[in-house]
Amino acid sequence: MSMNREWTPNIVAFCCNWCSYAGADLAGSGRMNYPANVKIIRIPCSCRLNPMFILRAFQRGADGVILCGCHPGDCHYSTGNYYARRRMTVLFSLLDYMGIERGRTRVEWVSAAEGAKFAATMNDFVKTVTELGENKKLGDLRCKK
Amino acid sequence: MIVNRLQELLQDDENLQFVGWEKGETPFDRTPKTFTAETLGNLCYDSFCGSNLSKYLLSQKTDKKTVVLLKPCDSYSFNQLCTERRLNRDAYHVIGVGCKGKIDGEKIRKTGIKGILSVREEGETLKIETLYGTTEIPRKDVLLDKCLACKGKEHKCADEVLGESEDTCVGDKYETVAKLEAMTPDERFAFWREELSKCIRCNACRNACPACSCIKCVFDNPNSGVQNKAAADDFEENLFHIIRAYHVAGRCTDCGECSRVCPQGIPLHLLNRKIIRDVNEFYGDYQAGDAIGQRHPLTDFTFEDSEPNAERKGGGK
Amino acid sequence: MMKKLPLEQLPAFLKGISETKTLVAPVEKGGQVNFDLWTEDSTLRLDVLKTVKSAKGAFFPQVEDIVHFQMQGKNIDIHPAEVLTEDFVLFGVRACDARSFELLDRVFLSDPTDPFYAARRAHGTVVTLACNRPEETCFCTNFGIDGADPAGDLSAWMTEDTLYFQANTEKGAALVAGLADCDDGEITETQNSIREILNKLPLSNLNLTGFEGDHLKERFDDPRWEELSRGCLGCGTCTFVCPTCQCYDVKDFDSGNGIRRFRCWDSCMFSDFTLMAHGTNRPTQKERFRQRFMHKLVYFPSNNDGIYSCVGCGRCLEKCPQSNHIVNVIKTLGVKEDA
Amino acid sequence: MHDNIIPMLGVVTDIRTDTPDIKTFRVEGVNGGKCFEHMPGQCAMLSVPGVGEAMFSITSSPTVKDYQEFSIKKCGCVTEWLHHMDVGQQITIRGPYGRPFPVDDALLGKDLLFIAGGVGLAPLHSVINYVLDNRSKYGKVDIVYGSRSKEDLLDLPEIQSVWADPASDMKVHLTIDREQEGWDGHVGFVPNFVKELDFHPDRTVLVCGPPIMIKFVLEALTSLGFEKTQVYTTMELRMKCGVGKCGRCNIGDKYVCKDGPVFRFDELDELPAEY
Repeated sequence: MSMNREWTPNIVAFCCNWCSYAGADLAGSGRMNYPANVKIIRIPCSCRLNPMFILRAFQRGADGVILCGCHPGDCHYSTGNYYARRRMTVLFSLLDYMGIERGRTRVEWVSAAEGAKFAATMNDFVKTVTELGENKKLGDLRCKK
Repeated sequence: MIVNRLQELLQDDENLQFVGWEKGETPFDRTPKTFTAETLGNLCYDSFCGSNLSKYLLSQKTDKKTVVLLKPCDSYSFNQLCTERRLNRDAYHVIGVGCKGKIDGEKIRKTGIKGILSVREEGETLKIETLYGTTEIPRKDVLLDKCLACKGKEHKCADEVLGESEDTCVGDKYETVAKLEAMTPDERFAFWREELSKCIRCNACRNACPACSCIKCVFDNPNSGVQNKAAADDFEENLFHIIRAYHVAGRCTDCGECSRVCPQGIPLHLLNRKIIRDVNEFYGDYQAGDAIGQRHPLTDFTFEDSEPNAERKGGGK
Repeated sequence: MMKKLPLEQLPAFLKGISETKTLVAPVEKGGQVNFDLWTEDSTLRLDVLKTVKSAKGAFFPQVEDIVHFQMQGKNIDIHPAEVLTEDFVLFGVRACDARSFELLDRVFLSDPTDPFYAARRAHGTVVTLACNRPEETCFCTNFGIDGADPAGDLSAWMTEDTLYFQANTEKGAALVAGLADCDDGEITETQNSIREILNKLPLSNLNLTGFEGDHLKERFDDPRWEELSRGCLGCGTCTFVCPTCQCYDVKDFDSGNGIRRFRCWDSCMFSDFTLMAHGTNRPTQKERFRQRFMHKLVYFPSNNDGIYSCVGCGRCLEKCPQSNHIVNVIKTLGVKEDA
Repeated sequence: MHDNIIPMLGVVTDIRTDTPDIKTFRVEGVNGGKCFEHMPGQCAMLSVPGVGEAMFSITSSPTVKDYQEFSIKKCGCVTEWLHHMDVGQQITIRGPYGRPFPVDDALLGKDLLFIAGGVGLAPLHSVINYVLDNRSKYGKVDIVYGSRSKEDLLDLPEIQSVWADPASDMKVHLTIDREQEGWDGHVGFVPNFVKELDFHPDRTVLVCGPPIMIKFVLEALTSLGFEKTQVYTTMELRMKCGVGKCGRCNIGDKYVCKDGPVFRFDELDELPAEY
C-alpha cells in the first residue's frame, strides 16, 4: 500500500430492504455519482439494526455508519422505523457522550423513488466523515493492517 | 423490630420464607440470604445493607410465599422485574424497610482507615474501632454513591412499610452527566477510556443489575464473537459497556448496583444516567419501575418523535 | 548482609532500575491501585496493602496471544507468539502475593512447562514488601505466611524514613548491590510490631480441619453448599482479583488479516466454563460455586502436598458484591471442634 | 519447548462418510506420515483457526504407520466446520494427550469385552485394531456394538469384513435400537443385549458410549457378576489446554485431559459425581 495515497473514509450504510436499498439501486441505475467507499448492507427493516452491528462496523474499520430506512409512516411493517428512530436517537447520543463524534453516525429516510436523495445523502455523509478524519476511537487495533 | 414483625407473619403462615440480609465476617459484609422460620434470627437490616435484593429474588425458588425486604430504591427494580414478568407480584409479600442512606465500606477504607474491626453509628457520626485505635467519620461522607442520587423515601411497591426513610439526595444527580456533556468529544473519550480501561471483565455489573435479567446474555454466547472475559482490546471494553448500558435503556431504574459492585470503581451509572436523561428529555419524564405494567419509552413511539440527527452538544441539550 | 536506602532516595532508586529494566509496581490510576508499569510520573502507592488485582498478572497476564495463524486457501501458516526475553522487576509485592507465585509455579512449571509463564518467571525479579499495617480482611497467617517476613528475590521493610532490603537470591542481590550495608537487627522492631498486629487479626484462627484430600467426597456432598451458593451472582470478581486462580480460556479472534489465538483468565463461576455442545456438567451456580472452593481447599491440596490454593490476601472479602466469600465457606464447612 | 500448547500442521488426506452425522478424517503431517505417536485411548486437539479447538479421541490404531484417523460426529462449531471441509484442507493438531487404555499392561493376556454405543466406538476402535494387530497377546475378544439404526453403525464395512472375519478370532455382536427393514440382526438396547449375551465375569471390559448407556451397561455388568475394577471407560469434558492447567476438565483432584480420559470404574467412584 502506498503511504501517500490519500485517505478516504470507509462508510457502512445499512439500508432497509423495502425503500432505501431500492433507492440505492435507483441511484445506481440512474448513474448518479456517490463515492465508492460506501458499503451497503441490506437489512429487512431499519429496526433490525442491532446496535452491535454498528459497533462491529466501527471495530472492523468503518469511519462512519449510516442507517437508511423508509420514511416515517411508510414502513413495510407499519411501525418498524418509528422504533428505530427512538433507538438510534438514544444510541447515537450515547456514542456521542462516550466521545464518538456525532457526525460519524446518521439516520436518513430514503424511499425507493429517491435515488437522487440517496446519492446526495451519501455524498454529504462522506464529506462530513472525511472532515472528521479517521475513526481511531472505536476501531480494534488488532484489525489494523 | 423487623424480625418481630416477621415472626408475627410466621404465626399466620409457618411456611413463609424470608429474603433479607445476613451479617458476615467483616463489619461491612451483608450477604443476601433466604431465611426460614428456623434461621430467621440471623436476618439483619442495618445501614450496611446496600445491596439490592430484587435481582436476588430471580435466583430463588418460589414454591413458598416469600416475604422480601425492599428499600425504597429496591422497590423500583422489583416493580420493573414484575413489569417484565420476571417476578410474579403475587408470590411476594413486600415489606418496605426504612432507609436513611447506606454506608459504603469501600469509601471508609479509601479514606485511609485501616484494620476496621467494628463500626458503630451514633447519630450522624460513625465510631470506628480499628486494629490501630478508634476513629470517627461523619456518616454522610461515606454514603454509597447511589444514595447521593436517592430517588426519594417513598416505597413504590410495598404491602407494608416498617421504619422511617430519608431522602439522601445531594444536589443534582445529573451534574456529572452535564459536566461530561460540556466537554469536547476528545475529552469525553479520554475520560471514558481512562475509566473503562480499568475494567477487569468480571461481569459483576451485568450480573448484579436487576435490569440485566436475560437468561442467556449475548456476551455469554461464544458464537456471537464476543470475547466476554477478555479485555483483549480497547474496543472490546467499549463494546461491552455500550451494549450493557444500552440494553437496559428505558428499563434501568438508576439503582446504582453497577457502580456499587464494580471492583475497579468505574462510574458505570454515568452511562445509564445519560440515557435516562436523554429519554426524559426526548420523550417526556419517565421513571422505570415507578409502577408495575408501565410501557417504557423505547418500546413505544409517537408520530412526532424528534429526528436522530438533530445536533446536540455532547448528545444532550 | 542487609542493605538500606533512605526513603527520599526511593524515586531515584526506582528510576535507576527502570532505566535498564521494565519496572512494575503498585501505582494509582483512575483512583484504583494496581500493579502497572512504573514511570517517573506514576503515583507509587506503597501504603496500599491490597491492589485491586493481584500481582499474578505480571507472570500470567489476563490476556496474551499464544499463536497467530494466516489462512490461505486450504493452507495455514502457524506463527507461535514470542516468549518474553527482557528482564523486569516486580516491586512492592506483599507476602501473600509472593506465596501465590509458588502456587502458580506448581501449575505452570509442572510437566509440561508452560513456556510463556516460565519465561516471565525466569526474567522477573520479585521485590517483596513487609505489611506494615495488616488489615481486618487479611487471613494469610492461616496458611503459614508471615507478613513480617515476605519471600521473593528481595525482601523489603519500610520504616518511617528508611527502606531495608534483604536479598534472598542472586537476582535480588544484584538490584541492591550499590546500597549501603546495615545491621540485620534494624528491622527487628518493625517486624515485631507487624507480628503483634498479625496475632490480633480477627480472621487469624480459621479452622481448616476437614478440608484434607481424604474428606473429598464428604465435603463435596455437603448439603450446605446449596445455602452457601445462594447469594452468588456468578460474576468473576473473586476469580479475577484472586492471586491463585489460574484457570484460563483459549479463544480465537479473526482480525480480518489473520487469526490470533489468545488465552485469557477464565472463571469457574461463569456459566459457559464447562459448556459443551451437549450441555454442561455444572448446570447451576451451586456446582460452579462449589467447584471454586473445592478446588482451592480440597482438590489443590490433594494434588500438592496438602498446600491450600488460597493465600489469605482477603481481596475477595473486600470485593465480592454479595459478601459471599471463602471465609464464609471455611467457617461454615470446616469441622467444628466439639466444645 | 512450545509443543504442549502450540499446535502443528496437519493435512486432511481422506474423508469418509460413515453415517449421516459421522465422518472419519485421515490426518497426516505436511510431509506425510503421522504427526506424532500415540497409544490407544489417547486424544488430540484438532483445530480450525478462527473456529475453535476441540479434543477428539484418535480412532486409528498406533499400529497404523502412516496416518491417524478421527471419527467425528457433527454436533458443535468445530465439528460442523470439519464436516464441511474438503480433502487437502490443512488443520492444526496437537497431542497426544491423556492416559491411554492399559493395552500393554493390565489388559495383556486378558479376555476382553468391548461395549460401544454410537460414536462411542471411535475410541474403542483404536484399541480393537491394536488388539487385532497383536492378537496373540490377548485372550478371547467379544465386541458388542449398538446404534440407533443400521445407518448409524460406524465402520460397518470394516466390522463385517475384518473384525467379524473368522481369521480375526473375535466375536462381533451388533444391535440396533428399533426394528428396521433389511436388518436381520439383533434389535434392542446395548445394556439388555449385554445381559442376554451373558458374558462370564472374568472378562476385562472396555465401554464407551452415551453416559446413559454407560450407566445401564454398568448395572448389567454388575448383575452378571463383574467387579468395577474390571471395567474401563473413557470420559469427555470440556477441555482447552490439554495439559491439566486451564482447569476446565477438573473433577475432584483429577484432570480428565491429563489423568484421564481413560478411567477404571472404581477410580471414577472416588471422584465427585460431576460428569
